[in-house]
Amino acid sequence: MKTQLNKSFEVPQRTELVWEHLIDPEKIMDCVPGVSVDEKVGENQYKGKVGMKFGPMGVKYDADIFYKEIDIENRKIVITGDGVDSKGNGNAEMVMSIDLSDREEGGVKLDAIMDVTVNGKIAQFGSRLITTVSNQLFKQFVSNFSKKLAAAEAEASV
Amino acid sequence: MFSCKTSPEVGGMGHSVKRKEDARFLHGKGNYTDDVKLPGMLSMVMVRSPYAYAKIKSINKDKALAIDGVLAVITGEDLAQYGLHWMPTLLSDQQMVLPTDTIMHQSQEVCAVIATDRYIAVDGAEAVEVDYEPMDAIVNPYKALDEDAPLLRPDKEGQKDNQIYHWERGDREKTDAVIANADVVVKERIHLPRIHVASIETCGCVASYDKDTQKMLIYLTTQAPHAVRTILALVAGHVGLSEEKIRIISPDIGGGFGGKVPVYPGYVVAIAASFLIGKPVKWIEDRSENLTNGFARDYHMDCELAATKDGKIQAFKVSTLADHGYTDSSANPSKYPTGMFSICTGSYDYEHAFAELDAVYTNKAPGGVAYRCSFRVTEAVHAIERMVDKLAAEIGKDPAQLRFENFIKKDQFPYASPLGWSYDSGDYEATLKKAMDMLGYDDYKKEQAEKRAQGKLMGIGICTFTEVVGAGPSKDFDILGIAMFDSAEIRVHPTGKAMARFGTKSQGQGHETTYAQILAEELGIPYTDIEIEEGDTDTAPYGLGTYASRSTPTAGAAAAVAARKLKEKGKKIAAHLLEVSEEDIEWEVGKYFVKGAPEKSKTIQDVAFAAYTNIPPGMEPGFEATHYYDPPNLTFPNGAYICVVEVDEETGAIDVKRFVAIDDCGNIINPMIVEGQVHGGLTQGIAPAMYEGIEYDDEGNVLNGTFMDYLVPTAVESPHWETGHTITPSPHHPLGAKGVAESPTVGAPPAIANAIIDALYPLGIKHLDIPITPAKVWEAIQAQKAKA
Amino acid sequence: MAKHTVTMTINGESVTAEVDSRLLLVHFIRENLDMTGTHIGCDTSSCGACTILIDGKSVKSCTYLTVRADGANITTIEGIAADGTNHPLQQAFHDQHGLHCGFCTPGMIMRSIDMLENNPNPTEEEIRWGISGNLCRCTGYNNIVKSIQQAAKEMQQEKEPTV
Amino acid sequence: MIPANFTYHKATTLQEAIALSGELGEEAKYMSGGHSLLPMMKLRFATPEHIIDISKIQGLSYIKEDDDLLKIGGLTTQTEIEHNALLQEKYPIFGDAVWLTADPSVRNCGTIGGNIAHGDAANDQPALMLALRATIIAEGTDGKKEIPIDEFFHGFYMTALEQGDILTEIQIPKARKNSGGAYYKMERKVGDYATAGVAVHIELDDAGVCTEIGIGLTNVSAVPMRLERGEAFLRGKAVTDALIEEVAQMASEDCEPESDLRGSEAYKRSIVNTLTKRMLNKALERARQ
Repeated sequence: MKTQLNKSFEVPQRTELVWEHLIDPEKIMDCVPGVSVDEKVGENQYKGKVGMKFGPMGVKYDADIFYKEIDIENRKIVITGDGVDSKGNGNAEMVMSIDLSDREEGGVKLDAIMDVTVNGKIAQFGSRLITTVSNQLFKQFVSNFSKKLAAAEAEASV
Repeated sequence: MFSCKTSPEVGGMGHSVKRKEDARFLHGKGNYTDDVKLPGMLSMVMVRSPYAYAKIKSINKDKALAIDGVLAVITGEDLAQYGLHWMPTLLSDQQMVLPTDTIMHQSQEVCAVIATDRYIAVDGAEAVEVDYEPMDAIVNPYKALDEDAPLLRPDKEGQKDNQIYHWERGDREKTDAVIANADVVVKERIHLPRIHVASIETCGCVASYDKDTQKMLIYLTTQAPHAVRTILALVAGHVGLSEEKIRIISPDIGGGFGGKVPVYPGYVVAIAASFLIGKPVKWIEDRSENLTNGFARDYHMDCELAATKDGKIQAFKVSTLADHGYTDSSANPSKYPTGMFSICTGSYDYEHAFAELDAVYTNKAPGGVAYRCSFRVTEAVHAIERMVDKLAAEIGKDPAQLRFENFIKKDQFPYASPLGWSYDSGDYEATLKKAMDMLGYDDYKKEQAEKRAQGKLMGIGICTFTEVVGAGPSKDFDILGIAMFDSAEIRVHPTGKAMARFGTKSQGQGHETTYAQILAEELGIPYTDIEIEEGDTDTAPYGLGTYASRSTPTAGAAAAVAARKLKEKGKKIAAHLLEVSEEDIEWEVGKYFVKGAPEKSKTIQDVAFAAYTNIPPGMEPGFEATHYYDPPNLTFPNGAYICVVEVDEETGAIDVKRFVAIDDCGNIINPMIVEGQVHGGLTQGIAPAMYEGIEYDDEGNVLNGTFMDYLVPTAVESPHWETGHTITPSPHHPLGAKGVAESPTVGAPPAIANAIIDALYPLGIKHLDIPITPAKVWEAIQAQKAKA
Repeated sequence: MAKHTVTMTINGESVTAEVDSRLLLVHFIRENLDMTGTHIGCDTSSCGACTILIDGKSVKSCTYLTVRADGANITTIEGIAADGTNHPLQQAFHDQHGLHCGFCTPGMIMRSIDMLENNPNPTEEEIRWGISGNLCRCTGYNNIVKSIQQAAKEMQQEKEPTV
Repeated sequence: MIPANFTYHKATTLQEAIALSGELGEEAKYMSGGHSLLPMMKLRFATPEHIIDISKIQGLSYIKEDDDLLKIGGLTTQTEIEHNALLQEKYPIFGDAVWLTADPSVRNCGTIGGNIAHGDAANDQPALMLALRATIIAEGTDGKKEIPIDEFFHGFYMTALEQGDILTEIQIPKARKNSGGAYYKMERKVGDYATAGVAVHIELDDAGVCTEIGIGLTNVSAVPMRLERGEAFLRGKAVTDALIEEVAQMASEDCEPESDLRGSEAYKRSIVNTLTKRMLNKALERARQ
């Protein structure tokens, strides 16, 4: 089952700081609830885990994370994440592209497009949840990412 | 109307006697497959694929086998050692029992876990580690025919694309020519969605192999125990399971509807497991396994109906794309890959028709079962009945009037249809007239005009269908070469009580009552004195089973003919007892008497006793008869259904206000049971019309694989059905009966669809595919508004 | 895996057993007690084939842990009438042809007992909503409604004091 | 469908349940009616290691008016709510909702506390609680807490309840004179989760001016949703058809439904619009009686 989320959000920090966070898997993945990066397995390729809990419900994926595109000139990245349910109940694929653009009034606008494909048990029995959950995760990501940037900025200014 | 020949106590044809089978069900003593418990019985649970299309890279059993109580994990590789990993389908295709390399649909069996109980088996199934390599699934059947579509079945020799076969019937050129020159041609692409029979009991079996006697006893949820036994012997004969060593018992069945005709992989694996382990193995599907395996319908039909400007139908053409999933396991007679689809010319008299069909493979579950339908009749009727309504709307003629003007007339029977059927009998005008009277058609037409003037949406929908059931005559109908006769074996005991056995198998139709009534009618033995038995291949005579409304047309006829054989023998005995010549003996229900001296008589019970105690010299003792009935033709039940709906324009909500169903199923054995069958079929008709449809996403995930999302109607969605009958006996059936249970499933969906579309017609909506949900209605209304 | 000793009354008889935490009541009744009149149709508490009475209330036993029934008074289809006799609902389902394959019937009857207890004289609409958690695939419900109407009438007459 | 192994614990008092939860930690879940949690466990979406059965706790099943409040115990079943004379007479919105919730056998088990605490925007009671401005009373390791309903729903299946907290009571301002509520949901068939649902509670003064209004929406956002804009718009005004149209429009704009098997986003917005109108009218009618 496929779902696409288009979201734009703004942060007050400067482009370089935002860009630096975007291309660092440790930093960006830290902002996605339940995601951990375990090891680097190649150029722009990482292995990690995704564990999500919603009340009593939980899913766990073993994930391959890949920076498919890092376009410094256009300030654009494309990250793919392929996760396989650790109990063999299916998989999830995510392609997220983020475009940065400077705002006239300062700060950066991030335009994100996230395509999520879910197969297996969750698609079968939890289809009413997928878009809702994806949206919620995205909201949390935005909130965490913004906080992380703010903290980094504060630290840098100390 | 039909008048009863027997007293209510004897309970022959026409009596609404209460069902003999009820007591055990009412007291919780029915014996369904899951109720079977054998000593040492093990439980089997399937590991199923989360993907629609994938390579299996590896299967690791270790963690599962480490669980206390898990005894075995059986994979395709394991079965391949015995050549049991593939099995043939009824239509010369082959289906995986368990895969060795490729998964072809979501929820396909991957391997089986055998454990000491179901709980442990489920844990074991979760512990099996399967490494898959997912591939892009083909879900859309039109895309399956694209030139660059991957070949789904490279295992089939000579298979170059995803087309399974092309089939056609009728005269294409003449039909095209008539359509090209007609005043009016209406066209539509009509989809009948993939649905599931969803009987409340799922499928399952208990297989029990005795290594000492080498007998395989199988309790099986099957509508066709004999046919399944033969198929099993053909598939597994090489490992020692020959036909005489296999005993299939089809115990009580919790609804079949065609879904319990196929041989599912789970059966074969359980049988193999029991064979290998030497202990009984039970396998029962859960609901999701049931809903995601097997299907019915799924025809995409491009229809064209041509007529003169005043509405005389001239030609019908339909080109169909049939989505069969990954293998063609349709449960059809072997020579009829599209079943009886060519009945699609309907109840109307015209000369030219052409039907063609292309069947394709996709990454979906196989099935194509005849869901409460005589092999694709539902699809055929939907096509013609939607098109007739569309024609009526197009030329502005009342749809009832249009039908009256086109009906095959009473005196045209037997009627040779343009696609090759010989309709046996019917009085279509009388049937529609009766339905209109019962509804108050004219009053509703007036009400509709008033409501439309107020901007309210009200619709009246008609369906006047002709079915073709009772497969069938052996010259045309067989399953894997076995002619589609059916059988009855009667034993009258010395005390005049009887038992009879049949090759069919009731799944709620009430055979234990109706067959007894047929014998009561013929022999005059009270129906309460006759025990009926079906479903045990060791004891019942060979028969092809119960589906496609064939029990009454075939086994019911066999019962009558067998009883008549008995009566002939009885006549000789009576003559002997009454000391007159056989020519002087006459019969009236229940007794023989001397012509001209009715006081000199012997009851059937007297004669039965004599058959064991005082037989004429030279006669073989006993009072038994068997008959295998090979019908000379099919029977053609028909009916007229009318539905009235109101639609809430704001929400799309549909309220079915009335539904009147008049059926003509020939002579009626038990009116109460016939009415009950019609009610049930009608609810199974409103189901796909408004609620049910298996939904796949583009990746091949089934999105509604539980009863939380697969919307089987409850008593609230099901309207209060109003039913009635006309009776035109079948001229060739010994009892004049035709079969009824499937008519309502066939006739209701187009009647409901026609009603809803009629309601929406003022808004410019001319067609909607079923299921017509409020959301779909609302979207259609918005689309019209956007156009305006 | 924790074991629990549970004691309950089933159809008037006291039963004590040791069960796992996760054992579903429907399996306990069917497998441990060999009373197979209670059926499994959907596993998701949608179809009602497994309906029984717990302390007089209809409950879907596929979605109920056996351990939670410790101390409860349970009635199944096997326990609503003495052997060889019919509860008014059983009689009515027979009289009105309210069953075909019989698979949903026990659940349907157990649900109806609870419904008629709370609403002895229901309208057709109330009956339809009252059995809306019980699916029947065979009958089309018309005759089930009629069966419940007949039983309601008889059960009310039974309750009225005879003069 | 069979749940994974877990250990069952029965609590007979609130204190015992809370202590158990404290002891067993994150992997312990409370079960009251079990009709939300057990299906998830059978599908193995939820695999808690411990289940603490709170259904046997005495004294948490009641419906009463107390001072200015209607109080409903957390373990009160949907069936008890359905048949309660006080609710039938003075709070008909509960009857509207319960009638459409699941089916009678499920309602025999399902509790109002469970329906709310599960945190599913598709459940029916949350929208009522929003409309009625309920306060949720919970007890946990750190004692008793009162949570205004607007602070209760945090996210998908997530609420203000922390590990160990049990929803013990719902408090709702007592029905005033000239007040009325109504609930309806579109459902694909009876007992289904809502395609969309709307709960309205309205209070009028003697002149017919709206003094208080609550509008809660079911299953059209990640969490049960209050239509704040519509409430603020109507409060203090004499309600007219034109105003109702405007509020319905706001409802369809402000909700955040997703397309799924129940219908497209546009369809759901339209349903919210229609139901908001219909429920406002029905609530008004009841308030004016």
